[in-house]
Amino acid sequence: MRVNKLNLTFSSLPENVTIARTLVSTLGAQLDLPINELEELKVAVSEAVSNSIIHGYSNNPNNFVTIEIESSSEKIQIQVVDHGCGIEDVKQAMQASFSTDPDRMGLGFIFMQSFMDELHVESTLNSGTKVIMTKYLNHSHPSSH
Amino acid sequence: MRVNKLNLTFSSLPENVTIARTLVSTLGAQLDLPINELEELKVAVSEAVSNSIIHGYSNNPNNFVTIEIESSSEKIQIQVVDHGCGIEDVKQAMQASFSTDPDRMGLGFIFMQSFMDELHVESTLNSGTKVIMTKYLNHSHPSSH
Amino acid sequence: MRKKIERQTLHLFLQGELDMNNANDLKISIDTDIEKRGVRTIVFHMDDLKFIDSSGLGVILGRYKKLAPLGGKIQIRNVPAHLYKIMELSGLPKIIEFLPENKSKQKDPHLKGEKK
Amino acid sequence: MRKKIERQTLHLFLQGELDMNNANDLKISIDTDIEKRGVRTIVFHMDDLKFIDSSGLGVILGRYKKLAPLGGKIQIRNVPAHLYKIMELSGLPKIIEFLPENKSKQKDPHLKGEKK
Ligand SMILES: Nc1ncnc2c1ncn2[C@@H]1O[C@H](COP(=O)(O)OP(=O)(O)O)[C@@H](O)[C@H]1O
Ligand SMILES: Nc1ncnc2c1ncn2[C@@H]1O[C@H](COP(=O)(O)OP(=O)(O)O)[C@@H](O)[C@H]1O
Repeated sequence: MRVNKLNLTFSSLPENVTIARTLVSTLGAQLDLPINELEELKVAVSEAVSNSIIHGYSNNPNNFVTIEIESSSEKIQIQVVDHGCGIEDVKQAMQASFSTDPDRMGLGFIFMQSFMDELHVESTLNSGTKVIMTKYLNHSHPSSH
Repeated sequence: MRVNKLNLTFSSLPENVTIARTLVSTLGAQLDLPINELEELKVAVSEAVSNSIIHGYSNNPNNFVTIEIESSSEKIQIQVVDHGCGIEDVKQAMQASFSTDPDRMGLGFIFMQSFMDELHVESTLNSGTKVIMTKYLNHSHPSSH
Repeated sequence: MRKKIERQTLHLFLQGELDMNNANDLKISIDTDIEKRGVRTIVFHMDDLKFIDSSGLGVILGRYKKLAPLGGKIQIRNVPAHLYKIMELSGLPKIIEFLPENKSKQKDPHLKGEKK
Repeated sequence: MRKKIERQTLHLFLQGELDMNNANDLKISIDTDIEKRGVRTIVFHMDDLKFIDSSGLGVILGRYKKLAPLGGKIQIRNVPAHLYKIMELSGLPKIIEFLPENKSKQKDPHLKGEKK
């Protein structure tokens, strides 16, 4: 299969977490991802986009989040980008149970890491955050189509 | 409801017609569009995106189509933009049964016009085509949620 | 998509979404059955069709045009309610026979025992 | 989402997707039942839950933390197979009781006649 590129930019509204998830899920189904991996991909995207809206933009709906996807028969790479507050200490932020919000679990990055094959986070204070996640497509899995 | 803006740019691959349709359908469901209007919205988007890929880019997959959506509680506006071959005579192109491809029905614009409340087409030869479609949300319809 | 050929009649049970993604495959498959297997009547069963656009409708019209000079014909059965309007707009009901299942069951005893 | 209160027990029948879109509404609704209606046991029925992420799981953990000092408790029932891994990773099974429907039916005769 040829390389497919998709780039979705959207208002930082909670309902767009659903839209981003549906987009990735539709693409994953086209790539014949097994149902379990499809669910995992959805969680990873949900966490990254939720973080951009909740942490990056403090739930202010007048900003924009971008999700950039590149897929081929070998892998699917997803970047989630915001131009929000940024992360002071990325290493610390990625630790289990670390959260700057007492009401949250601090597991977003743990889920992204567990459900994707690769995770990179680039962030600059007061400038924004980019999360790059890759999932390799394992063709020995039975098709879920 | 606040204004929501979404902008999806994607490779001119046939499978992305499904992706664009799913995006609009998910958004329409969030706006509580009745099921029939949701189906109509999907057809309109399918026609516009198919035209960009088939006619605008002659099915060459190395180009990009953009779908730009702005929605509120009052209306949903959708622009489908390509940088393809353009249309020589827009008025003629929009007539029922007119097609430059003998295998096609020439009904794409008719469907867009019938299923949306407004349709505008801007096109420049060798530069590209922009289709702007608007659907007003009729709140007297029973919710299909 | 399931299909069944009985003498010169091809039954096609359309499923899911029919658009530019899969319209061409359907066209090729039908044309092969017309040319190689002598099919002269095509029955499109639309019970499980979720979506169709002009790319999909074009395949049906194209097969009509191909069969007409051969003395063949096309039938469309069980269009789901949410597809009525696009069928109407397409103009196909003016040239192709549309049948609901009940009526077609009476007309065509072959289909009597058939299950969806 | 359907709910049912029996004495001090709140049964929540989660449906669809639980994420940042609706997590806060769920939190507020549960906290009202704890504060105004004296709920001390919450049973999350997950049979029809299609999706959950850390925003959704956070609501469950948060209610656990709120109920513990009041002597209350939480139960989770019928986690669908596709959610096993995220439940496991969340660590919730270490502090909250997870029950399959059969087991919970035996333990809780109130639910016997209940239909999904
Ligand atoms: N896009 C982002 N912008 C700013 N800060 C972020 C972003 N993503 C994550 N963070 C920071 O990293 C912390 C840990 O994130 P995460 O593991 O997802 O847990 P949680 O969302 O539950 O806090 C967050 O509490 C926040 O401080
Ligand atoms: N995006 C586009 N780029 C170039 N030409 C287009 C585009 N959209 C439509 N056209 C032209 O307009 C004609 C009519 O379009 P339409 O009504 O959708 O029918 P059909 O797609 O069946 O040909 C097409 O045959 C094509 O020549």
